[in-house]
Formats: sequence, C-alpha cells, structure tokens
Amino acid sequence: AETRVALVPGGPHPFFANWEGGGVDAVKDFGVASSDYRVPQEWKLDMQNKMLESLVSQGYNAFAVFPGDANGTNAMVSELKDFGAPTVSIAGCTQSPSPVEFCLATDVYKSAYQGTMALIEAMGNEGKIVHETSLLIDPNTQLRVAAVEQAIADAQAEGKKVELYQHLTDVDDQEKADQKINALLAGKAHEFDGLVSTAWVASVVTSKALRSSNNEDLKFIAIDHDQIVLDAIKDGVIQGTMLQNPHGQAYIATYALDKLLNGCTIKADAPFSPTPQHTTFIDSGTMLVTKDNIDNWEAEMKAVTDGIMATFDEKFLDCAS
Amino acid sequence: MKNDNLMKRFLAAEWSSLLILSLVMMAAMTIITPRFLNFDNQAILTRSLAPLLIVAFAQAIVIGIGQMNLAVGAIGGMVAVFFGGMMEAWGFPIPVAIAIGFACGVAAGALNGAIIAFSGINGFIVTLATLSIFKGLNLGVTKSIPFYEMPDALVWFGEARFGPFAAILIVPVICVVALAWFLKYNIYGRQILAVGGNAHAAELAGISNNRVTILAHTISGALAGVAGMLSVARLGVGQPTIGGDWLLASFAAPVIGGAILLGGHIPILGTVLGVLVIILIENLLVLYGVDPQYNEFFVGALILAAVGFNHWRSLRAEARLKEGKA
Amino acid sequence: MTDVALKIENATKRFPGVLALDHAALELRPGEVHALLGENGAGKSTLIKIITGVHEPTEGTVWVDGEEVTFKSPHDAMDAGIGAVHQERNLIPRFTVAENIMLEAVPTKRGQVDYAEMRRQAEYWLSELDLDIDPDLPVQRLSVAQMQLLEIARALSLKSRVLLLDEPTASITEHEVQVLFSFLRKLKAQGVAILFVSHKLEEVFEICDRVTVLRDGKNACTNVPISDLNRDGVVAHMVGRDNALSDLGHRAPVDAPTKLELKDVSTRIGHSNVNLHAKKGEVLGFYGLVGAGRSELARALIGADKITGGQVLIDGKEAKISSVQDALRKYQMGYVSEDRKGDGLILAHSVADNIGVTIWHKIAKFGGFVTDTMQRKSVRGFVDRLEVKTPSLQQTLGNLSGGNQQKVSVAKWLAAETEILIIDEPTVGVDIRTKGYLHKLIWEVAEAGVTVLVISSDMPEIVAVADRLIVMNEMQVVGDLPNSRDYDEMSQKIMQSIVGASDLKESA
Amino acid sequence: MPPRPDAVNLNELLARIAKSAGLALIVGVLILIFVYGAQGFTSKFNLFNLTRNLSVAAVVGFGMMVVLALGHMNLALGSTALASVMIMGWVMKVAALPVPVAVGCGLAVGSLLGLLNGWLIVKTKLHSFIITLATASMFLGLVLIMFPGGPISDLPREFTGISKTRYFGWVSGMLLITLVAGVVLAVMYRFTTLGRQMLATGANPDAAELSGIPVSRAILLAHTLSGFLAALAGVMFTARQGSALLSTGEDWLLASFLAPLLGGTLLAGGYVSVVGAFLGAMLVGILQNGLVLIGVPDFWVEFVLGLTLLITVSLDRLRNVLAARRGN
Ligand SMILES: Nc1ncnc2c1ncn2[C@@H]1O[C@H](COP(=O)(O)OP(=O)(O)OP(=O)(O)O)[C@@H](O)[C@H]1O
Ligand SMILES: Nc1ncnc2c1ncn2[C@@H]1O[C@H](COP(=O)(O)OP(=O)(O)OP(=O)(O)O)[C@@H](O)[C@H]1O
Ligand SMILES: [Mg+2]
Ligand SMILES: [Mg+2]
Repeated sequence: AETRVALVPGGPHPFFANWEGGGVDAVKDFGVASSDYRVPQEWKLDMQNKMLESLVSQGYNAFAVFPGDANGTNAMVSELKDFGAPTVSIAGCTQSPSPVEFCLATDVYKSAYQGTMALIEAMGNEGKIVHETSLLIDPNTQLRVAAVEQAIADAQAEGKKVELYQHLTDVDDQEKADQKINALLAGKAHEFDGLVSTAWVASVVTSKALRSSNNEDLKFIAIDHDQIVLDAIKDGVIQGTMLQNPHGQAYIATYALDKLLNGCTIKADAPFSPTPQHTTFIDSGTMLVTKDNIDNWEAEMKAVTDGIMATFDEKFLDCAS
Repeated sequence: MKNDNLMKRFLAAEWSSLLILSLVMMAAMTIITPRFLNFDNQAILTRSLAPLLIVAFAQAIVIGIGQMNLAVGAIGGMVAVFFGGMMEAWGFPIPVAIAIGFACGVAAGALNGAIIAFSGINGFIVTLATLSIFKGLNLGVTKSIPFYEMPDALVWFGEARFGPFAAILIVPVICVVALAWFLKYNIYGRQILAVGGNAHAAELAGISNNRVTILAHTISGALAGVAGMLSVARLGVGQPTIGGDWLLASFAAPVIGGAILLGGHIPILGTVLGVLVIILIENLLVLYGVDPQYNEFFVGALILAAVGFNHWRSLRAEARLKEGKA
Repeated sequence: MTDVALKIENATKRFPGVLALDHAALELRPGEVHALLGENGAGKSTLIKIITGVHEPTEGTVWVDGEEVTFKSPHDAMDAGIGAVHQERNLIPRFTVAENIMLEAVPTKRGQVDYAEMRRQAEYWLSELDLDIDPDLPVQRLSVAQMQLLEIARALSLKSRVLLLDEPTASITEHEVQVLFSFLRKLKAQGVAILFVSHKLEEVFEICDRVTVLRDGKNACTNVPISDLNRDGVVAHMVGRDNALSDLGHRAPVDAPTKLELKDVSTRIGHSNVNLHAKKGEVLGFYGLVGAGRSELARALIGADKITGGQVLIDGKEAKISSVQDALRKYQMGYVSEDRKGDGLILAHSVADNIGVTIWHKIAKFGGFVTDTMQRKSVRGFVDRLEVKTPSLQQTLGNLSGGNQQKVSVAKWLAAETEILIIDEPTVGVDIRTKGYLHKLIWEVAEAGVTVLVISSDMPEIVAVADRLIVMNEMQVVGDLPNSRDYDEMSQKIMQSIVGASDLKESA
Repeated sequence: MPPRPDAVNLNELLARIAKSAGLALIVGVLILIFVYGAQGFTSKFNLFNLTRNLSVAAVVGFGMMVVLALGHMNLALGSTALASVMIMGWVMKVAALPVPVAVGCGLAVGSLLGLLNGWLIVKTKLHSFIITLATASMFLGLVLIMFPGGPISDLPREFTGISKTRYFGWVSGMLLITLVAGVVLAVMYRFTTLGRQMLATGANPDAAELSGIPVSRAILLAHTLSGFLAALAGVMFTARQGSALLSTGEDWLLASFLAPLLGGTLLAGGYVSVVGAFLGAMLVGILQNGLVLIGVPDFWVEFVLGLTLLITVSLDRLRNVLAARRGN
C-alpha cells in the first residue's frame, strides 16, 4: 500500500518547523508516497486527538506524533493501532507501557544533564545555578528537574562548589517568561552565577535579557536553535545551547513507518535504550553548540542522523521479505 | 479636623484599599529582597506592567457598556505580527508600521462593534468567533514562526529606561490619561457610560446604542493593537503568541479594580491598581522563590484576598454612609 | 403657521398576538394640554412610543407642523422638538442627578463636558419643580417618586415644543402635582403643546383642554374639548358600557385581636422608635410625603432590610424575621413592591411565572414538581379576577401595559394567601375602573381576616380605603388617626400631623 | 375582552420550538454539506469519534449553562474537573477501590468544589466571575500540590471501556450519559420548583428575593450542580484518555460558554435552553471536524472556523428577525 505519513506536533511551535523538511527529504530519498507536516491549531491534547482522528478519516495510514500528553496520547495511539496505522512518537515520548512502535526523541534527561554540566564548566566549577523549565503539568519537566539536580550532585561529588539556587517553572509563555525572568535577574542576579534552560521560550527570553543587561558574570546554557539564541552564542553573550534534532526525527520516522507498513516489524530484541519514561526509546541525538561549532552545527547534526540511519535496519527492523 | 476629613475621603475612595494592598506587598518584597526597590528592578516591573495596563483598559472600555471583548488577545497578537512582519519582510519604517498597525487594531475593533450592533448577536459570541478569525489570520500568516529582525530603534525603546521607569511605560500613561479624560469630559465618553448604565434609557435619551457599541469596540481594538505593538517592542520579537495569555488578566484587573460586569462604570485608578496587584503577586512569588507547586494556589488566594479586602471596605463605606444619613 | 403642532392618523401597531393600536388618531395644538385617556392596555403608551420613534408603527402617519415626518429613533423625535416622559423610569442609576437631567443636552465648553454649567442648569430645573435634591447625588439613591420628578425635570429641560407626558403623576403626591401643574400652565402660555396621560380624572379636569379617549386601541372620542364632557361621560367612553363605577360601600371599624405590633422599632436606614399596631382583618393606611420612609419601613418588616432595635410582635409573640422567605413561610407576610420594574416583578418571565412565584412550593407535587398546566390552573383565577389584559398566560410580562403589570404584581401576592399583606402604592398606573375594583378587593381580603397595610401617596385613595391611618414624616410616625372617610376632614388632619411634626422639629 | 388566558397558544408553542429549530436546521445543513463534501466524514470511525467528542463538549456546556441560568459564571469549571478526576484516579489506582466508588468520589469532589464556589459567592456577595477566577487558580494549585507525581495512568479497562462502547458501530455510548444529563436538566428547569427558582433568581434577583424565593439556596445548588457536571465531563474525558491527566479541563473555558450561548441561553441569566446547548456543542463539534476533512489547510482552520461560526450564527439571527417580521 502507499504510505501516507502524517507528522503531527503537539501544536504550533517553531521547534517543529524543521520536521517538514525532514519529511520532504525522506519522501525524496526513500520514495515514500507522502510525509506531511500537519499541525493542530492549538496546544492542547484534545485538539491534537481530533486532528489525528480526522487524519485517519482523510486516509493517512502512518503517524509520527509528538505526544500532546505522555499518558493521554497512549489512548489515542492504541486507537490508531486498532485501525492498522503504525505510530511512533517523536521529539517526545509517551509513557510506557505504550502502543507506539518506538520513541525517537532527544533524551531529555541526558540533554538536561549535559547542559548543566556544560554550565558548571563555564562557571568555572563553582557557584549557584538557576534552572528554567516549562509547565509543571508537562511530565518531562520532572525528568529535567531530576537531571539538573543529579548533575549538580555529581559535580559536588567531584568536589566542585556548585549548588542549585532555584527552579523557575511555568515560563512557556513569552510574555510571562519575560516578566518572571527579568524580575529574577533584576532582583536576585547577584545571588546566583549561572542559568540553564530546558525550555525554548525561557532560552530565548534569557538570551535577550542577558544581552541587554550586559551582565558578563552570569553564564547561560540554553536549549534549541531559536535565532536569538544562536546569535547570542555567536556574539558571546551566552555560552551555549543544547541542540535537538527535529529534522532527523522526521526523516528517520518517515523511513521507519514506511518499512513498518510494508511488512517489517520491530525486532523483539532491538537494542533500545530505555529511559525512566519509555522503554522502546531511540536517542535522536543531542549536541552542545558553543561559539566553536556555531557555524556548522547543521552539518554535524546531519552526521548524527546519518549515524542512526546507517545501523537502523540492522538494529531495529525485522523484514520478512 | 481637616486631615481627618481627607483621611475619610481617601478611605471612601474605591481604590484606596487596593493602594494599601499594593503598598503592603511592595513592603513585603522589600523586606524579602532589599534589592526590590532598585531602579533596575522597578524598571523591570514597570516594563511588564506596560502592555498589560493597556490590555486591561481595552477590556474595561467594553465592560463599560456591559459587554465583553474576548478578542483582545487575538487582536493584539494579529497586530503584533503584522507590525513585525511589515518591518522585517517589507522593511517599512517604524512610524509607518505603527500607523498601519494602529489602523489594523481600529479596523478589527470596529468590525467587532459593527457586527454586534447590526446583527444583534450577543457580543460574547461575536468576539469569540472573531477571536478565531484574528488568531487564525495570525497563525496562517506566520505559521507560528516569529519575525525576528526588529529595527534597533524599536528594540532600544523596548529596553530603555529612565531611572526606575521603563521607557515603554510612557505609552500606557498616555493611553490611560487620554481615556480618563475621554470618559469624564467627552460627550462620547459619557455616552459609553450612559449606555452601560442603562441602555434603554440612553436610547430614549437619543443616544444611539449601535454607535456607542461600535465606538467602544473600536477603542478596545485600538488599545489592544497598541498593546500588541508595545509587546513587540518589549520582547524585541514579532511573536505570534503575543496576546495568547491576556484574556483572564484583562478581566481580572478591571474587576479587581471595581468595574461592574453589567456595565456603566469604568474605574480608572482601580484598574491601574488592579494590574499592579496582579503583577506584584507574580513578582512576589518569583522573588520569594515559592515552591512552584504552590504558585498557582497563592495566585488564586491572593486575588481572592485582594478583592475581598476591597469589597469589605466598600461595604463598610456604604454602611457608614447610611448611618451617617440617619 | 398652522394651529396643529402634531398630528397622528391611522396609527396601528400590531405585536405578536396583540393589536395594540387600531387606526388611532390625535392632534395636539400649541398652548393646549391634551388628555389621552383609556383603560389599562388601551394603547396610550404605545401611541406615545410610536410618535417618539421608539416603536416602528405597523401603519400610520405623523405630521409635525403640517409636515409629514418619520422618526426612526428617539433621537429623530428629539431633533424635531418632541420631548417625552415615558411611563417606565428611564434613568442612568450611576449618573448623578445633574447628569441625568442634562443627559440629552450635555453642556460643553471647548469640546469638554462643562460640569459646572451642567450643575447650574440642573439646579435651575430642580428648583423650578420645587425639588430639594442634591444634584451631585447618584440617581440610584433616590426614591421612586423622586426619580419620577427627575424625569419630568429632564423632559422640561429640553424646552421642546411638544411635550408628551405618560402618567407623570402616577407616583407623586398632591403637592408635587400642583407644582407640576403650575409649571405646565407656564408652558401652555409659551405655546407648548402638551399631551398628558393620567388615570386620575380630577387632574384631567383641572389642567386639560381637550380629550382623546382610546378603547382597545381605537378612538372612542377624538380631540373633544373638555367643556363638552363630564366625568361620567369620560368614563363611559373609556369603559364602553354603562356599568361604570360601583361604589365602595361601607365598612365598619374592625374589632379583632391585634395581629401585628411594632414596639420602638428602629432600622438601619434611620427609622427610630416606630410604634404601631394593626388588628386582624384591619386595613391600615400609611400616608406620608415623598421620602417619608414608609416603603423602607415595610422592607425592614419583611426582612429585606435590617431592623436594628425594638420588637416586632405577630400574634403577640416576638417575630424573628431574617429574610423575606422567613416572612412568607413562617409568618405568612407578603409585600407588594412599589417598584415593579426594579424588584417587584420579573419582566422577562411570563405572566404565569410571575404570579406563580409565591406559590410554587405550595402547588408542587412529589417534592418539587410543577408543570405549566398545574401553575396555570392555580394562577388563572387571579388573572381573570383582576382582568389582566394579556393574550395568554405565557405572555412575557414586560410586554404588558404598565397598569396590567401592576395588576399582576398584586395578583401574585393575593395568590400567596398571606395573613399580613403590605401593599405599596397599590394602584400606580391603574385605570379608574380597576382602581375601584382593587379597593374592593382589599376590603374583601381584609374581610377574610387578612391584615392589610396599604401604603399610598394618593390621599383620596388612602382615605377611601383605610380603616385607620398612620401618618409618617422623616422616618417617624407622626400620627395615628381613626379614619372617618370624610376626605376634607381627613386631609386636613393628615396635613396637620405632618406640619405639626416639622414645626416641632424646627422649634427644637 | 381578554382572550381565554389559558388557551394553549399554538403560536407560542411553535415559537418555542422554532427557537431551537433554527439552530437544528443549520446543523442539519452543515451535516449535509460535510456528508457530500468532506471525504471520510461518514466513516464509522469518524462518526464514532465525533459523537464521543460531542458528548463531552455538551456536558461541559451544561456545566456552564446551569450557572448562566443565574446570570453567574463558573471560570473554575476546568479546574474543578481536574481536581475531580485526579482524586478519582487516585481512588481507582492507588487506593484500588472499585470503579463505581472512584467515579462516585470524583463526582462528589466536583459537587463539593462547586458548593464551595456557591458558598463564597453567597457569603461575600462578590461577582461569581472574580470568585471563580480565584478558585480556578486555587483548585489547580491544590492539585499540583497534592499530585507532585503528575498524571495517574493505566486506569482499569472496566473504566476506560465507558468510552469504547458503541451502538450501531458509530454512536458513542457516552452520548447516552449526555442525553440523560440533558433530559434531567430539561425536566428540572421546566417542571420543578427548584429550576424555576433558579431562573427567577437569574432574571431578577431582587424580585426573586422579595417574592420569598430562597435565593441563596438557589445559588448554592446551581453552583453545586455546575461542579457536578464539570466532574462528570471530566470523568468522561478521562475515560477517553485512559488516564487522569493534569491537562484535564485546561482549555474548556471558552467552549463551555460557546455551546449554551449559541443555543440561546442568556448571559444575563433567567433563560436557558438545554436542547440549544446540545445543538450548540454539536455545531462547534461538527464544524471543527468537518473543516479539517474538507481540506482547509491546518494553519487556516482556526480562521475558517471563526468565519463559518459567524456566518452560521448570523443566518440563524436573520431567520429569527425574518420570522418576527412575518409575525407582525
Ligand atoms: N412590546 C410589546 N409586545 C407585545 N405587546 C405589547 C408590547 N407593548 C405593549 N403591548 C400590548 O399593547 C397593548 C397596549 O399597551 P399600552 O402600554 O399602550 O397600554 P396603555 O394604554 O399605556 O395602558 P396603561 O394604562 O396600563 O399604561 C397592551 O395590550 C399591551 O399588552
Ligand atoms: N438604598 C437606600 N440607601 C439610602 N437611602 C435610601 C435608600 N432607599 C431609599 N432611601 C431614602 O430613604 C428615604 C425614604 O424612602 P421611602 O421610599 O421609604 O419613602 P416613602 O415614604 O415610601 O416615599 P416614596 O416612596 O413616595 O418616595 C428617601 O429619602 C430615600 O431617598
Ligand atoms: Mg401605559
Ligand atoms: Mg414608597
């Protein structure tokens, strides 16, 4: 049958824009019938579910989904499965046990851990750290909080004089983030030494705030590839950002879904790298971008994708024919 | 004796308890972090105050005629991305972009008002529908990707400050003063309040309810548009998400300040203080480092306390008035 | 110049289910007061609303100064020099007295509202009407009567050439009526054409020059000089049959145990040391000038306001009333509000629901089930008895004529079958036939053992109806008079009580 | 002389039916358009999902409608649902009590929170808007404090099964719950003292008070009912999602107003239409579903949705105006 893949994010957000290219490239490279980027109108589970339902009605037969809710999306996926449509979760994982074929995403725990470690290094191995993260009701928030705390604990174990100052949550809305982060910087900047962000919006707002405050004492490791963040790294305003691999996620997912629809299955003994959240997890890659590699991160990221692709069939797929 | 009178009059004013409340909160914050009173911090505070102030009045003017404008955020967001887009994609100079952006806000508001006036459909439904339309335009145009390249002058304006005041505060100050004058000393302003107070009576007095509806919504749209553009200046980015979060605060501030949802009364100082209280509550929680899990709870509790306090005072004042009459 | 200021012909207005006006006609001349009469629901207010552009007529033509005009909105009518006081109160509660008076003609200076000038003009109109109200007071603090006077002041301030007054005297007392009349005479002299609607025929004969009577939306007589008519003639035109008015008859003083007693009652509003009592089956009248505090006392009695001191005894036992519900359920006490638009009736609901509201808990079956049919059954009798003019029981109450709304307001409390009934201004806006009928009804109810407290600003009414009279002034009882039912004698005694009390106060 | 006042007036009866008939007609036309114009609209899969979504949306609408009857609002509808389903999930999963007990607990929590809203409104005499705005935050906050571990997933099949039942292969079983709730509400407003008291309170609180209606009790009960319905909607939503989610009710606010208002319920209070609220939910649900199927580009769906909504409402309005003219 023709494979018609739908790439469905949780809602409109610039992070996912690179999926579109990933899907298009996969269609070109692997001869898949189509791989379309379809966006729910709003960031809410209900909207996403309705979108998925209507996509089935429109004839899509394979899905790569960013779970609008790690638990809630499972129910939807099992219905897609009942309908005979293979589904993978990308960019974020569902909660296991889960009916998705696999989850291809950034290891948020690893990314937050590495980001915090990078920050500690940038701070010269001492000082207090603020962690900015997203909504409390987002389950990944818990993982990120844990990762940051673990990284700090590990650093302390190595004798570094670092400690956690505060978790600042609920900074997903641009205007709210602007107010909260600026209030924190203005009121208490002298009481801590570095910030690590695990949320897109907070990264953007903090990069801007640091640029305008000219506060060279504060170190900052952001997340994702917003232009403002990248520019801030180029100009040395902030120290780095943890990149994710949205293009690769869509690219690999399209490829795999096509295979799954055409007779392949996921190997029973596939070498997944389970996370606390998800058992059939595949790391889509993450990398730290600093001033040093700011100009060729796209190529480096492509290499990561190619690395996963090179061994994908062999590691994960069981194709009868 | 005279002081006594002054004190009494102060206490009888509907905004007095809110003022006391904000002062108490500021004092609390100064104790928690002495740096709170820093010019730096004050500038940050006034900076986040600025767009919300305008938003609150965009809603207040419609509440004044006993209606609601659910589309304030959507208009703000739409104007914001048009404004950003004109400067980034078409390279329009700032004044031209401002003028066109303002016109967009006016047009959007006038559209709301005209539909409500001429169709007779409930304003709630109309503005809910246009909310979708304006937000849809925003999404359709931007595909949710922001406009980044804002002119330096605008970014500078968004960040500049004079002493403890953010430069952008000048915009809401002008808006609020103009609105206060308009509502008190302009015939059309009085007509808005008259229609809100008793639409039928106003109609019989020869005031066209339709015209007033259109006027109030147009002003609302214009203010929402200004708030949208101001947010672009403040954030330095033409964000499609601007306005997404305005709705509740836009109601909360005037209502905390003493506005009546049935219409007929727009508390100017009350609304300003209402915005201040909301911002202070959020700042207090950040500065106090309240465990994030408790955050939401305290926001609710503090709003309740603020309103309860204000209401208690007005009841007291009312009772005293009655007794005094006896 | 023609000698007709305003003319309307073929005026027809059809509401769903109702033909309110049926080819009615009328003409107003400069310098004349023209009476528009008719029973409740005859179409008087509708005619005025058509002239002023509030309602679009189904048919009909209006001429002003001989020129045909069409008014699309009240604004147009105002521009053409037509001012009106409508039957229902139409004020902006939060605006001050001055602002309300000057609502149509806001004085401005350099584009700004000129508050000083506004106040000055408002004060002028207030003093013209001999009204002692602070122009800076918000209107929501005024009593119903004060509001009515305010509306008159507002219409006068327009200095219109045609002035339409729909029952301007319905809820004001004799004194204010006289002030108003002397002012109307002044306007007459200036050549203003005035239309005057009233159910009080004495007033009509006192001030009017011509009469038009409507009956069921049609002209029963048109533009007839008043000199050609007498009281009976007018009534015959209105009623359309001869069984016009029956006499109230006689009623012996009541000798029964005391039902309700107030001992040194004081309230939050300012009543102090109010002492009075009412017997079972007695009709106790309350008279007082505007703002005397009668309505407020009644509200306190039924638990809608706070009693701060003293005792209320019902059947000799101290009554504890903390809510209207208490009053109704525990003590079978009800209150017919004077403000039917404000808190008396639910205008948006049906006639049946408005009457049924006090008895739902009684007629409900199986612990709370009420159907429209059950309700209709219980309610129909009252509607028939009071001859409420409505196309059906499901008609929205707000669509009824003012007088008919008043009947519903009384019917609702008759339905409640209370033991103590307080009726505040029972016949505001009610036509003379129904008025007589209502008076009779009050007696009937009393005869059945109900203690009726009647508050009225209409002295003839109170003298005709009450067994005994309580006179109030400035929140105090200043007289407790047995009623001889002789109008001249009683009116003198009443005024003496009031004046005497004020004198006492002044000399103190 | 006055016509027989109790003659059952055929015109009025027709008028009452016609009020909802306009909306019903529009919904019917929309269905026709989508049946022929939107590929996949009539598939059993789609219809099943449509009826399922609609069932929840209608109950949410009812939850707002019962306070709108008073002229009040309940901005805490979503948070109430959240608190109810989290506690229900806890009882079901952690305390491992039988499903009916857990559902009962959830509904009880919702009712209690509603009662709390009502009590605060009666005691403080503040506008319901501001009270429920504050309690919305507080309920959400309490849930975050009580459930730091986040959602409760993997609810028993016995429970999630509620959302999977279907009749004729395409009608969701949940529709039955909604219909029962609707009928009960309709009976309450038309045939009980309580319902009438609530409407009278909404239309004119002062007059209701002066007529001896227990206004405070009516307010308390209406808000309790609103809390109950919020919880019921939450339970249905949760059955569908398979887990008690922290995002429950997050975005119900505007939709909850939209359904009853489209159906003719007055924002000012005093009049409700249960059938109308159901049709309103249907209109929105069908539009959302059909517009995507008909091929409107994703980023423009929101725009087209608003536009069609406006057009349909205007058509209904136009029909009413024309009907009134004809009555003249
Ligand atoms: N908006 C309306 N809708 C339906 N019927 C109406 C409406 N307004 C008035 N009516 C009906 O029209 C008829 C005439 O009413 P109108 O108010 O003109 O009487 P009126 O002569 O002023 O009586 P009253 O002395 O009681 O004030 C009444 O039967 C009334 O029920
Ligand atoms: N809510 C209120 N608060 C303060 N004062 C009030 C209030 N309501 C009425 N008053 C004032 O109390 C006084 C007594 O009014 P009340 O209505 O009892 O008089 P009344 O004897 O019934 O006369 P009438 O109804 O003819 O004016 C009036 O001066 C009125 O302005
Ligand atoms: Mg009338
Ligand atoms: Mg009175």
